[in-house]
Amino acid sequence: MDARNPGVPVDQAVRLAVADLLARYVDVIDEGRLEAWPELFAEKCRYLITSAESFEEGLPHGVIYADSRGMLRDRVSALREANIYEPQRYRHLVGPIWVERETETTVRVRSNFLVIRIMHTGDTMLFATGVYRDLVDISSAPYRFIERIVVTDSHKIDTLLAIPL
Amino acid sequence: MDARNPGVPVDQAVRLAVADLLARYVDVIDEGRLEAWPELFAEKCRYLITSAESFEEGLPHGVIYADSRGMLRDRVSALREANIYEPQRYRHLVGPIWVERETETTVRVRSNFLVIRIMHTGDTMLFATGVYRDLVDISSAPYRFIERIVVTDSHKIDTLLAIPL
Amino acid sequence: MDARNPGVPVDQAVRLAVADLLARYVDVIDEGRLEAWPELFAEKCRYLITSAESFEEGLPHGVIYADSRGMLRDRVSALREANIYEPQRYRHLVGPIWVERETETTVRVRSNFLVIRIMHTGDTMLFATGVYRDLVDISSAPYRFIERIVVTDSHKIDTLLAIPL
Amino acid sequence: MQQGDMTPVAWPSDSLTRVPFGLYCNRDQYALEQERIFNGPTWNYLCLAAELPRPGDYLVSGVGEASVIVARAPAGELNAFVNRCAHRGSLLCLKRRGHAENITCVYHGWSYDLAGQLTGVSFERGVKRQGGMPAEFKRSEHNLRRLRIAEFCGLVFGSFDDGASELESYLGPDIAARIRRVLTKPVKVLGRTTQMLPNNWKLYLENVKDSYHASILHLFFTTFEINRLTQKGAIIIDDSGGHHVSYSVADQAADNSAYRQQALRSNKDGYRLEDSSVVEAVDEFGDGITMQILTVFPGFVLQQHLNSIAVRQLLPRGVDRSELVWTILGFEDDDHVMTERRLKQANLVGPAGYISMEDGAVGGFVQRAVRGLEEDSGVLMMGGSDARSQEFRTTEASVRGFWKKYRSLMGA
Amino acid sequence: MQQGDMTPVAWPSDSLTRVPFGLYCNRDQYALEQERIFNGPTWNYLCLAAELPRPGDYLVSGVGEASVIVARAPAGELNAFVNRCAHRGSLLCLKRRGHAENITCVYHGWSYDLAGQLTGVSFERGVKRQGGMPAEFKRSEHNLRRLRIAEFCGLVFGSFDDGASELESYLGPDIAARIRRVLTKPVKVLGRTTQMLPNNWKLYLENVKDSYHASILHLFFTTFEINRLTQKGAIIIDDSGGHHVSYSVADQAADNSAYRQQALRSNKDGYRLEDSSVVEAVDEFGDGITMQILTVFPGFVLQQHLNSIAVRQLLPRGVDRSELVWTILGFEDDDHVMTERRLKQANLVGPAGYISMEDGAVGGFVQRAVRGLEEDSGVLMMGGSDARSQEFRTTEASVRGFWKKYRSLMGA
Amino acid sequence: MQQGDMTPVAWPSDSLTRVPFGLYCNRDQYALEQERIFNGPTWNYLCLAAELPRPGDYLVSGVGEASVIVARAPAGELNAFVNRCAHRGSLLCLKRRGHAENITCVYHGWSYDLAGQLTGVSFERGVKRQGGMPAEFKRSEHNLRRLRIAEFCGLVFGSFDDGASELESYLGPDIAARIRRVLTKPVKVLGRTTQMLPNNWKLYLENVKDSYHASILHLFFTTFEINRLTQKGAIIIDDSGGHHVSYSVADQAADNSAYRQQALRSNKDGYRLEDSSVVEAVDEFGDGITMQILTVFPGFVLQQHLNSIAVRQLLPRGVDRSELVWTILGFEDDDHVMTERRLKQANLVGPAGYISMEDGAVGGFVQRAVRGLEEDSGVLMMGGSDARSQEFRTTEASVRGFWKKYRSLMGA
Ligand code: FES
Ligand code: FES
Ligand code: FES
Ligand SMILES: [Fe+3]
Ligand SMILES: [Fe+3]
Ligand SMILES: [Fe+3]
Repeated sequence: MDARNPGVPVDQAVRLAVADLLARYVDVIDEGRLEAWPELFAEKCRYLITSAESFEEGLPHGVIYADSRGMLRDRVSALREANIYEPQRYRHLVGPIWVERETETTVRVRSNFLVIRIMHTGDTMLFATGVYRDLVDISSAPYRFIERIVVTDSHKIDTLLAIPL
Repeated sequence: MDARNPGVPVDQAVRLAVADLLARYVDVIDEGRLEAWPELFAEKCRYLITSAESFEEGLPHGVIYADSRGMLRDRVSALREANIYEPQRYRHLVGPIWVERETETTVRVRSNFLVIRIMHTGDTMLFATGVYRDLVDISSAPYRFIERIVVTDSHKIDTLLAIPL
Repeated sequence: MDARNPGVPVDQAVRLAVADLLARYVDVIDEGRLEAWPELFAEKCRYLITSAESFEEGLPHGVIYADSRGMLRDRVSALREANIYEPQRYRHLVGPIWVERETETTVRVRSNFLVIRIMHTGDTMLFATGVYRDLVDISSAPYRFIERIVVTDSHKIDTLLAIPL
Repeated sequence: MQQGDMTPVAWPSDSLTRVPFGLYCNRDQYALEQERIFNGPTWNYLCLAAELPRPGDYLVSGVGEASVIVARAPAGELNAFVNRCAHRGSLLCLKRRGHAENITCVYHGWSYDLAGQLTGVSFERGVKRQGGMPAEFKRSEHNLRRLRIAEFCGLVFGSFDDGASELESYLGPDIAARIRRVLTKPVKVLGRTTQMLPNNWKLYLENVKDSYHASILHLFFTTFEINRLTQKGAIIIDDSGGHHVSYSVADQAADNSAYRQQALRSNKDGYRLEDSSVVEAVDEFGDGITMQILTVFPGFVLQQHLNSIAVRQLLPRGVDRSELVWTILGFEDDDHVMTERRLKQANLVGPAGYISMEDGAVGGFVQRAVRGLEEDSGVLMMGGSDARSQEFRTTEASVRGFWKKYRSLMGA
Repeated sequence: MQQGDMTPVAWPSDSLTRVPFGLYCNRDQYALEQERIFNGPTWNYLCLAAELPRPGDYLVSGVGEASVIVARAPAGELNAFVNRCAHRGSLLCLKRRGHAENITCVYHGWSYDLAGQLTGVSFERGVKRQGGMPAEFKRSEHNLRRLRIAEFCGLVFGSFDDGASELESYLGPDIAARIRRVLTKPVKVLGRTTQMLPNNWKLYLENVKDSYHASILHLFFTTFEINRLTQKGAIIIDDSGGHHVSYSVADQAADNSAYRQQALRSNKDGYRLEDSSVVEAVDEFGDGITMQILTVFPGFVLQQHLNSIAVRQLLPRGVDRSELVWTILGFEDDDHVMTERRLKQANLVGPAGYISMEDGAVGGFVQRAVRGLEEDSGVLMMGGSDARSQEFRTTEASVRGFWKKYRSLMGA
Repeated sequence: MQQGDMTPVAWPSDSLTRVPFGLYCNRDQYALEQERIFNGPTWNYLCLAAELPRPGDYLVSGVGEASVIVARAPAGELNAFVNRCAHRGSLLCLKRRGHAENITCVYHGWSYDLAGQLTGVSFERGVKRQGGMPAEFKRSEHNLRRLRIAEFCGLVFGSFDDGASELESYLGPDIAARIRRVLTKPVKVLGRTTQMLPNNWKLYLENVKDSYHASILHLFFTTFEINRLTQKGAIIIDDSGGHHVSYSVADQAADNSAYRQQALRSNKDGYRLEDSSVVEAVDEFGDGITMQILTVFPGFVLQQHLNSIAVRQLLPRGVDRSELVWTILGFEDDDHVMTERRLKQANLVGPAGYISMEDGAVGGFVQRAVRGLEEDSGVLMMGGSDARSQEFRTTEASVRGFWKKYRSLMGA
C-alpha cells in the first residue's frame, strides 16, 4: 500500500500485475522495441516529462507532452523516420514501487527510477533520475497507463532527449 | 532467507512487510518528509553511518551516530532550523534484500543501496553506495528499525552529508 | 511472465526462487565471497561476458569465457593467487527480472543490472550496465545457472575487469 | 586570468568566409571571451521582467560564467549585481529564485539591499570595543559589483560595460521591431528546462543563426511545410552583424521541385502524423509568419514556431560545454484552448523537440571532429562573403555576421 | 612542470587586506604552490605515530599532490619517502596501510627496505650472463626520494626541503604549547572519514583560520553557547603568520545583547535539543576551554570541540578540488562512558557535523562565485591589517597571517 | 593550438636511460605530440582490410585524437580521410561501421564519394536564382582531408604526412617478417573490446615494449611456462628504434633456479589450474614460439600468446587517458575446435586477461605516482644504454628504442 497513508488496501495480485506493467515498460524501451511502447497506454492517455522543480511550481509544460496514444505513436515514428541522433540506448532501474487504490478500476502508482544512457561510442552516463507518477487502469488484463507523469529530479538534460524516459 | 546460510526460514508475509518498511524509509527521505523519518525507528534505537573500511576495521565512530529516536528528531530539526546547505534531494534505489530470522520478534536484514544526490542547480551525482545492515522489530505492525547501520562502500563523502542516507 | 510474449506461465514460487538465485549471485560478489560464486553454476555451464554490440553482431568472443565450473574456480584462484589489482569492490543493483519457461526443468531469465565499482581509494564509478541472459536449472533446489551471458551495454571497460560482473 | 599570457587563435585572413576550428577548443581564447565579450560592451539577456512581479522578488541568472542576481527593489525598479559577496566572495543567493527584503551572506552575515548596496557588516564595531572594522573601512566602498540593466518588451538585459550603447540602439530598429512583433502583451511562463550542450557556446549560436541547415537537418520543417527554403522568407541582420532574424511565411503552393532535385534525406513526402494536433496552429500575429527565429549577440534567442514561443539564454560553461536555459512562454490572456495548443506545439522545440532535437547534438559533432586537427578552418561561402540582410535564406550571412561582431570585440 | 612558463597571479599591493580571487582558480599558481609550498620549506602532517605501532607497519599519506609512504623501520624509527618506484615510477604501496618487511614494486620487482633504500633489483646480473644492469649502475643512487621526518606529541610531519627549520621552531612556542595542551597522552583512533571539498585548498584553510565566521555561519555554536564571539577567548598567531590557534572559554553569563543587536540568523533563542547528550561534555583538560582550533601551515588542523578531538589533513587535488582527511581521536585510557561521549559529540564535526557541515560547502560557494570575474579581490579588514595575536576573535588576523606566510614562500 | 606558445618538457641529457616524468603529464607536450607524431611522418594502424570486404563498406577509426573514416571505394581500393565535413566541420559518420554509396553530412547535406571528394552541395545554385555558392566556389577545393593509406598483411595503416617513407620500409625487414609470420592467411574477427586506460598513451606503449616486466608482473607467464626470461627468446628492434618484437620459445627444461634465487612473487610452483583448457595450445606456426608481441610506432600492437591472436590500437584521449581498441582474431579456415581453443585462450588477454590484466592498471600507477613531483626522471639502464636487437630479454632496449624514435620526431 502507499507509504504515506494506509488508504484502501491493494491486494498482492494487483501489486504483481502493476509491477509487471512497469517491467514491460522498461523492457520495450531498453530493448529498443519502441513500437510496443504506445501499446502500454490507454487510447486516451496522458504522458508528460517534467522536472521536480516545474512539477512543484505547477508549470504545465513538459519536454514531451502527449494526450493520446496516437501522439505516442507519432513520437516513435519521428524517432524512426525523421529525427537524427546518434545510436544510443537506455538502461532503467526501477523501485521501490508504491501502489494505492484510486477507484474500483484504477490505482495510483509511484516508483523511483534511474536511467543510464549508453552511446554507441560506449560512453555511459547517469542520464536521469526521478519518480514515475502513474494512474493505471486495472479493469482488465493487461493493465494500461491512463497517465504517466515522469518527474525528473534535475531540470538539466544532457545534449538531447530522444528516446522517451 | 539469507543468502549465506539457510538459517531459520522467514515467511513471505514477513518479507513483504520488511520490504514495505524499507520502501517507506526511501519514501520519507526522497520526498523530503524528514519529520516522518525518526518514526520508522524504535524509541530506543541505533543509527550509524560508517564506511566499509571502518566497519571492517571495527572502528566505532560514524559520521552520524544516534542511539535514540530523540537524536534522530534533533537531526531533522537541525536540518530544518540550524544548518545551512544548498537545496538538494536524494533518489534511492534499494535491493536485493536479504532477510534472516534473529529472534521471535526480530529479523536481520541486509540490502544494497545506491543514493543519487541532485542539487537545486540540477547537477546530479552518484553520492553513495553500500549496504543497509538492519535489525527490525517485527513484533507488531508497523515494523520498526531497532538498528540501522549504513555501511558506505567509499570512505569519501562529497562536500557534505546533510540529509541522512 | 516474459514481457515479449505470454509464453508458458511460470508460477510465483519459481519466480521467487529465481529471484533468490539472482540475489545470492549479487551477495557472493559484493561481499567478496568469490569462492562461493562458482557453486551457483551447474558443473557443465557457460559463463560469458560480452557487449551488446558484439552480442548483436554474433561475435563469439567474451572478455571472460568459461564452459565449466572448474574454469570459474580457476578464475577465482587466479584473482586470489596470481593477479595483481588494487583492492576494489562492486555494488550490484538488479531488476526488473523477466522469467520465461523454457523446458520442464529450465527457465530463461533476463534481468537489468548496474554495477558500481568502488576502489580502496574511495573513488567510485558507474562501472557497467546491461542485461543478464540466463538459463536456469530449476529441477532441484537450490537453482543453478546452466548459462549466464552478461551483455554489457558499453563495449568500453575502464582500466581492467578483475572481479566477474 | 591575466591578459598578459593569453595567445588568442590567429585568423587566416580578414575574410569572414574562413573560420579556424581552434576557436572552439582553445583555452586562452575562451578566457579572453569572458573579458572582451561577456564582460565587454555587450547586452546579455538576464530574465523576463514578468518573472519578478513584486518588489523583493529576486532570481539568479548569469552573464558568461559569472553568476548574477536580478532583484526588484522596493521602489519597483530592477537591479542586477554579481552573486558574490564583496567581503570574501561567497555566493549570496543559493536558490534560483526567491523573495527577500535584503540579501544576507551566509558566511559572515554581511547584508545588502536589493540595489546591491552594503547595509550591514556583522560586528562592524567589534565586541566590547574590541576588534571590528578599522576607521578607514567605508561600507560605500564595498557594494556589490553592479551591472547596467535595461528592459525591452519585458526582456531584461544587463551589461558590465559602461561603453555599451543603449540597449535599443544596440539592438537596432529592425531587430527591435521583430521583438515587438512577438512580445505584444504580458507573457506567462509555461515551463522551463535547461539543456547541457556538449560544445563551445559559439557553435550553438552559429547553429541558430544558420538558416542554411534548417530545412536540411530538420525533417519536420520540410515535411509539414512549416518552413522550407522554397517558402517566402528573409534574413535580417543588424549593422553590427551580431543580431539576426530569420523568418518564413506559410506558402502551400511553394514549388517543391527544388527539393526533389536535391533528393534530400529530409524530404519524405509520404510521412504523416497520426495525431496532427502537434502542428495545428492559429495565425496569432496575423501576418502568416509560421516561423521567426531571432538572436541578440552574444547569447539570446527569441523563437516563434507556429504558436510555440520561447526565449533561450546561452551560457558558456567551459571551452567545450554550454548551458542553454529554455523558458517556454504563453500570454497572460491565453484561454485554456490556446494554452493546450502551445503545450502540444512545445513538442516541436526543446531538448526533445521534433524540430530542434538535432541542434542539441550537432554542436557536439563539430566539437568532437575538431580534436587533433585544430589548425584547419571551416567555410562560410553560402550566399557570398558579406553579412547583410537578404531576401532569401540559402545563405550563411547571419553566421558571417556573428563573426564580424565577434572579431570587432576580440580585436582580431 | 617548468617554472619558466609559469605566470603567478599578481597582488594589488603589499597589504594583506586585499586577496585577488584569481589565486583560487589559476592553474599556474596551483603548479607553483606544489613546488614552493608543499615541496618547499614547510612541514606537512603525515599521520599519527600511533597509527604505526610496530616495526614493519606502513601507511600511505600525501604531501600536496605527491603520494608519500610512512613506515616504521625495524629499529623502530619512522621514515617517509615518496610512494613511487625509483625505476620507472610505479606506485609502490597500493593499500592505505599495511605491514611488511620490505617494499616490493609490482612492476619489475625492485625492492626497498623500510628506509626507502634500494635492496633488490630483479635480474640485476641478467640471466645466464646476458642482460642485467651495466657496471655503472649503483643501487645507492636509486633509493626512494626521502622526506625529512619529525614527530611532535605523536603527530608525524614530513618535509621535502632541507631548508625548513626544525619542526618545533617551525611551530613556535605558542603553537607547540597548544598542541601539548590537547595531546597529553596516548591517543586511540575512533574513526576516519574523507571529505572531498569542491574548492581550492586555500579556501578551506582560510575558513578554519577565520574566527569571524564561526558564530555566524554555525548556529550550534551560538545557541548552545559552545562558542560565541562574546565569550572569552583569543587568537594566537605565530611569528611567521602561518599557524594559529583560536579558543573560547565557557561563559554562561556572557552578555548576549551584542547578538540581539545583530539579529543574526544564527541566534535563535528558542531552539533546543530533544536529546542533549550530543553536547553533554566534561572539562577534561581542566581549563574550561570548550573549543580550541589550531592550524599548522600549510595543511594541518587539530580540533577540540568539547570532548570531540580530531586531526584533519588537507590535500590539494586540483585547482578547484581538495581532500580533507579526518581522523577522530580518543585517548587510550578512555573508559566506555568517555568513548560513548566522544562518539556522540562527533555528531558536531565532520562532513555531517552540526557545527562543521557548512564549512564543507562554503569554500565551494566562493569557488563558484569567482568564475568569470577572477580579476576582483576579497577584503580582509576585520580587526585591522596586521597578523598578530589578539585577545578577541572579531578579527581576520589569522587569515591575514596565512597570506603573510603564503606570500613569503611564493615570493609575491 | 599554436606551436608558438608550447614549451615541451626538457630532457636531462641525450642519453636514453633517463626519462623525465613530466612527459606523462605536461599538456603542451601532449599537444605537440598530436602535431609531430600522430599527424607527423608516422604510420598509424587504422583497421583490418577484412573488416571492409565489400565496396561501400566503411568504418570509423582514429589517428591520435583525430577521427578518421576508412572506406572501400567502388573500384575496390581503400581510402582514408578525416571524419569531419569540409564545410563547418561536423562529424560525418555517426556509427562505428556501415555501408554506403556516398557519405552525406547531416548538418547541411554536403555529400562526398568514398574517396572523400566533395560531390554534392545542397542548394549550391541557391533557390530560384537566389543565394547559393558564389562563382569562386570550387568543389575540388573542398574535399575531405585525406590520409595516405597502405596495407600490409591485411593490416591497414594511414599517414597524414607525405614525408613518411613507404610503409614496408617504415616497418623494416625484420618487423615485416614477424608480421608475416603470424598473419599468414585470411583472418576472421572473433570479438572486439575497448579498454580505457587511466594513463598517458606512452606509458602503455612502454609497457608493451618492456620485456623486463613480463615474467615478473604476470604470474601466468612463469607458472605455466608460457614465457619466462630463462626461456629462449629474443628482442628485435628496427633501426629507428620505434618498432619491436619480443618472443619466447617453449622450453620445459629451462633452468628455473634463476627464479628461485629471485624468490619472485610471481614464481609459485604450487599453483595449478583445475581446467587447463585455457592454456592447451597447438603449435600452429610450427616454430615452437609460444609468445610473440610486436609493436609498430606509435600505437599498434600485434600479439600472439599461444593460439590467442589479437591486434590492439592505442589512441590518446588526453594527457592522462588512452583508449585501447582490441580486435580478437582467428583465421577464416579455423574449424570449430580451433575457434573454441582461441576463445578459451582469449581468457589470457584483454581487460580481464590472466596475463594482461595488470597492464591495464600499471600505467595508471605511474600516472598517479608522478603527480606533484614531475621534475624527477625514471631509469632505463637494464641491458645497457642502446636500443639494439638482443638475444636476451632482461633488457629495456625496446623501451629505449621507443624514446629514440620519439625524440627524433619531437626534435628533443
Ligand atoms: S563572504 Fe560574505 S560575509 Fe564574508
Ligand atoms: S617501476 Fe618499480 S620495479 Fe620497475
Ligand atoms: S557541416 Fe557538413 S554540410 Fe555543413
Ligand atoms: Fe536547427
Ligand atoms: Fe566553520
Ligand atoms: Fe605486460
